[in-house]
Amino acid sequence: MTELMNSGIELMLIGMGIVFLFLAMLVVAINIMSSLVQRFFPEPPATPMPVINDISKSMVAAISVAVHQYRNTHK
Amino acid sequence: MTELMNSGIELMLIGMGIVFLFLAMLVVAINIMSSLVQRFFPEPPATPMPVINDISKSMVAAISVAVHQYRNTHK
Amino acid sequence: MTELMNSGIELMLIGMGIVFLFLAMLVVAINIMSSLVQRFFPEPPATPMPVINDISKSMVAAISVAVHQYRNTHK
Amino acid sequence: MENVVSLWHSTGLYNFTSGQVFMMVVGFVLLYLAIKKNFEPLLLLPIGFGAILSNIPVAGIAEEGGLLYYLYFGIKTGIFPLLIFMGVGAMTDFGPMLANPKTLILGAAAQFGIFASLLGALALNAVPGLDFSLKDAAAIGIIGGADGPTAIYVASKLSPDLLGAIAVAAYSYMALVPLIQPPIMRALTTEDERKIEMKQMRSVSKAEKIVFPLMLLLLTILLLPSAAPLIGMFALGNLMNACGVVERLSQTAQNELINIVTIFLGLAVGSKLNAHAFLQMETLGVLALGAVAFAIGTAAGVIMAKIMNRFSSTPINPLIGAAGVSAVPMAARVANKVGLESNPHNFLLMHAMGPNVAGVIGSAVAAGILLSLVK
Amino acid sequence: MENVVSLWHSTGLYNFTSGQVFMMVVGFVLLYLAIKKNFEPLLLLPIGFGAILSNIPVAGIAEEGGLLYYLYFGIKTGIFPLLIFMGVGAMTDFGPMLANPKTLILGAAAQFGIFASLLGALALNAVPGLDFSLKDAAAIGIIGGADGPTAIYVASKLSPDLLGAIAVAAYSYMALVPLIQPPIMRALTTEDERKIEMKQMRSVSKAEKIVFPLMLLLLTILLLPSAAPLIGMFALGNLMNACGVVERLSQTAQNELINIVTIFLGLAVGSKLNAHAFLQMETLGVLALGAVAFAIGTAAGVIMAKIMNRFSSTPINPLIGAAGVSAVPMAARVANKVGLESNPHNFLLMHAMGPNVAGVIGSAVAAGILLSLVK
Amino acid sequence: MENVVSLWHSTGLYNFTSGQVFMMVVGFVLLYLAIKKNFEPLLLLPIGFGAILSNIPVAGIAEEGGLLYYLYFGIKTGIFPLLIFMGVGAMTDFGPMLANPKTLILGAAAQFGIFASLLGALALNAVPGLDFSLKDAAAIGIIGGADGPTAIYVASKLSPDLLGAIAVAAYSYMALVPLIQPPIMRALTTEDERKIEMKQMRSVSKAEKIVFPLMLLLLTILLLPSAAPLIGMFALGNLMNACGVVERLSQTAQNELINIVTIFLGLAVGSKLNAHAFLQMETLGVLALGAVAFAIGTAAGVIMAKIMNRFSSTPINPLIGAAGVSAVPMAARVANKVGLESNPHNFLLMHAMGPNVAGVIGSAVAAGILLSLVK
Ligand code: NA
Ligand code: NA
Ligand code: NA
Repeated sequence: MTELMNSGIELMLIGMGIVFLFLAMLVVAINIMSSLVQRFFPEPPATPMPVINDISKSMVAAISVAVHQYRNTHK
Repeated sequence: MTELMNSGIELMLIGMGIVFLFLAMLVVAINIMSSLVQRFFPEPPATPMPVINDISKSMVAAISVAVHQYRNTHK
Repeated sequence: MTELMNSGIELMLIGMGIVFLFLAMLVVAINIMSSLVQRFFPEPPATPMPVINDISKSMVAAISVAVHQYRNTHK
Repeated sequence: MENVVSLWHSTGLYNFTSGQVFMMVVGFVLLYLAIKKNFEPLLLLPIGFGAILSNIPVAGIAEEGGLLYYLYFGIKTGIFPLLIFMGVGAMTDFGPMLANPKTLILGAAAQFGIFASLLGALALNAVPGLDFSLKDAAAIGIIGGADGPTAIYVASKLSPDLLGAIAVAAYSYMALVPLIQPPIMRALTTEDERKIEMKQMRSVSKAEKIVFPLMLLLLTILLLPSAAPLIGMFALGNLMNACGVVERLSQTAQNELINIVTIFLGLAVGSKLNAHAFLQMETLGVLALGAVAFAIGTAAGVIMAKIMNRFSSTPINPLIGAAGVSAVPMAARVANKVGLESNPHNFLLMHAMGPNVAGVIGSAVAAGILLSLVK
Repeated sequence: MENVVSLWHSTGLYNFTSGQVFMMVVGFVLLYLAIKKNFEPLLLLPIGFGAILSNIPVAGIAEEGGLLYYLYFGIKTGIFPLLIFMGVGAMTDFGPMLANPKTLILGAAAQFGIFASLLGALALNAVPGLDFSLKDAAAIGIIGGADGPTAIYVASKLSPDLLGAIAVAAYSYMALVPLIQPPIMRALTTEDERKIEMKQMRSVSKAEKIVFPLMLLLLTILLLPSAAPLIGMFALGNLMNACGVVERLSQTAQNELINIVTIFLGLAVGSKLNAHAFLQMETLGVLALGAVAFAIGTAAGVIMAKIMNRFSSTPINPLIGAAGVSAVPMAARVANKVGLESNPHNFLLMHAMGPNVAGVIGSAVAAGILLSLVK
Repeated sequence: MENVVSLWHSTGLYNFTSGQVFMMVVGFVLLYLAIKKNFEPLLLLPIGFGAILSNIPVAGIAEEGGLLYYLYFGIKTGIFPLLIFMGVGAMTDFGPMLANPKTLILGAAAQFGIFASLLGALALNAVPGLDFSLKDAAAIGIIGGADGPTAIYVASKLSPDLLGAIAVAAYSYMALVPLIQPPIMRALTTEDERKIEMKQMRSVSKAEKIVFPLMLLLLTILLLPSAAPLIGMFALGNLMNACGVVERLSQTAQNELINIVTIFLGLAVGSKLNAHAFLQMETLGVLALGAVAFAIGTAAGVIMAKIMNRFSSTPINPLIGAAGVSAVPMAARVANKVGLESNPHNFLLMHAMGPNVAGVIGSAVAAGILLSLVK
């Protein structure tokens, strides 16, 4: 039983160590990646007004078509 | 062959018996359940005007958003 | 190796032969079928104005319902 | 040259057997019925197409290693019919039945068609060349349940060889409900009975609709666990829809999932439409008995409704009894239509939906009984 | 007569064992929690229903040849949790985390709950009647990851017998996050700390969002290939969504496909809720340790955030550390809500989303470690 | 300590073989082509990702028990390509082809690319280190069919080891159609020919569109049953769409179902991109011959169109012959674009759709011939 606990403690130390190591390396990697991307592939500051999503955009299109059609059919 | 027919007839009698028994018990159970539900979880008499379904409701929302957006974009 | 090439050449001849034969028979079959269909199941010259697709049609319906409902709710 | 000969030997023309030709004609007839006559096209189109594919010589599409061979596992294991039943459950509204629970009795009565045609199948054994076992007879009887997935589930367990014929009969007669039922309904009712107007139904609360599938499942567990796979999946679908908290699962169950499974199930059923199993005297027996089952179920429902009308405090139009066979929602529409002929202001549709969905439960119960007692 | 007896012998009433009755009650409780209390209904409803179905006597729905028996293959092979993880990946927006990468460290700290409860499970072996192996302990610990598919994937590999209890605990405690976390968060922070406003985040470009999942996958491959199935499928889903060129695949992965698999996975998990495996002292241990795991993970995240706030140039509100346990997006919402109590103008939601999605990565990494080291 | 060592021994860094590294690079290149260059991203993204996943050391994702191992069954059994072909069938409109059936001949001519590259593969055996069997050569030739599911179906039956390379080549060259075809088209036609305007097409009735897939299936059954699985599923999809009575099945076949299967198929194809099978001289041969196949197919189509133009009563623009390779609808768009360069008022798109969809039939027919004759 003590042996099992020892395994558990070792697992905890190694485990948390790897988790921190892994995510810390990811932090470093992201920082490098972001600066590279921002330098070599600069982007216009995202989409300026993403007020309405794509579905609504196609809704607008669909509605204007539909309304148009509706008028044509019912006049 | 007669034996087979006998099995069949027995099956019919038992079968229809169980079907009636089962559904009759269900009738009783529903009546009890409904009265319990209506006593302990009374509901405002359902939705008063379920004239139009949910999809249309979200349509109304989507359309009003879309129309709004459309005006903003095209004025 | 020459044997393999011979198999290949034979395969090519037979293969292209069948492909042409098959599609040529299909041409004949289509011509017969089309003339039969046009004689025995004449259609009003397709849908005269397929300007707008089915989805938009149901849109028109949905919108008119929705608008109707919207007015009823908000007046 | 050798290749040309081997190619000729690999054509369908060279390899056709007369049985395959005949079964292909059956397949094309099913397609015709589905597309042109609008006979349950969602099922009969894939079934008909499956029949054609599985009878192509050389190709071996329904043999080991072929597509339909693999798809058939979905039926053999019961997975496909059960998933379809879940989707059907999600589409079913028990509101009208809960508002008027005694209509459940109509759904019970109409199952008489199942057992009557079971007996009929056994009686047909007197005809030389027919040899139905009790299992076969039970599988044939279930056609009278007028419920596709239930029929396929039972047939796959009791009599896989008859599965093709039974599925075709079940869906065909469901499509024929508007032709089969009205004469029987008119013959068994008087003009006055058909004019009976029924009381406006109370509205049913959401809580009742949530509790009902669980109650149904519980009763099944206690009394008839052999019906639990069918009723369980049906109740799951119904609960997902009624409870309102898993809307995305309910939508998927009654749309994409049921559509995918329907294509697969139809093709797999079609793969059982082979000459060996279908071109038998037995098939004629199945088709005849299926029609009988529908007719008797309809009659039993109507007669039970007449009896109930006599003893009930509120009036019951006997026409709605015919909807007890299930065949949702076709049978309820037929009841409505026949009612309107006698009384143009009498809308029976909602009243007929009660026995209609009760009929689904009734035939699943009957299926459980058959699966449990027929060994 | 014989048939009546055999029918009675085939009822549930005749065949019930007390264990089955108890497990059915568990199933109904799960349904109640799902429907009435809105506890992760997308999973707990199918799990609860699966528990009921699999404990029906006679029916054998979870035994060889039954529906749940077949569905369980999807868990045994890992296919279902991996497909769900792909869908979750497609729904995840790494924007907030990429804008403030150091929040990843919070997602690391919160995984302490996993290892602490692993130790706790081993310590519980001191209690007579409990006997957790290292594999069991690891599978229990992963509940602290607060991520359903990860927990199911790990449990199915390391301790299939505990799968039912672990999945139930994982989803239940995720639902309880709004109750479990706030007291801990308040206890470990001062009013002033909770008032801290964080700097507006920069916007993240599309290119960064495309490169990130690939980078994450690459790091996993290099360092921890045992986490590659989980992180790989997660990265695939995320890439499909971020890249914008396979919109239809991404939509299907995060809608129909994940819905279908969720129904199947839930039912299959429920099939592991049988008396034999569930009605053990071990289950109580699992439930207790699961709560401990969530609490410790929350505490570790908050404490790490306090430490980072001390050393960081820009202010960090310690509340967002609690979101590191994952339980997306519930934990982030809790952080936001507790923050608003102290400062009604302080919207922490977006800031908490960083550690929140980092927690998903963190627990997948921890899962890889456990799968790799626990033999 | 022991654990640290065992952890290090379980990293990818420790276990990488050079072959795996190279194949991962191949995977990333495919992702780059898919995302950045928009090369058939729906397929090449999952294929590329599958290549990466299957070459991760230790993880064993493509080995027995791994996700990709299970998904590969969908290819091995032919289920995935056939389901995709059904979806493609549901998306295909045969109207333009039915309006002008002689364009079918162009779809036949373009299949010359298949057989020419088959011969080419056999000729390449003269190069030391290359050793293509007749089966290999046939599987390579089918790349010239310019149709993904057909190529995968044939390769999985005749030459599974080359499946990865063949699928990659097929989809890559399809994406390169706008680069490969125009120079060949310009070289083989005069300016005047490219200016030819074609007669407005008649409209095709719904009945013709319903009958056509059945007629196509019937002809296949009679003459070439080995092509029946492919053409059968294609015809099923097409019929479901054309008949209009199973709209929900048709929509599911061409949306959710094809999307789900595309993800699975792509990953499974990727699992065949392992060093052992891919890093061979043969792969270079496959890539070279694939390009040759497309080029020869294009040329054969154009030349046939020139011949037909000479003998036809109505003018035929030879450019539409290039669309006969299939690669729907890319090749038709290319024909339209090249035509517009010479005559800005000449819209060939609809006219090119005829040979374009005929090319799909043509390559399925060729596939049937290869499957039937190459043993
Ligand atoms: Na019924
Ligand atoms: Na986590
Ligand atoms: Na082609």
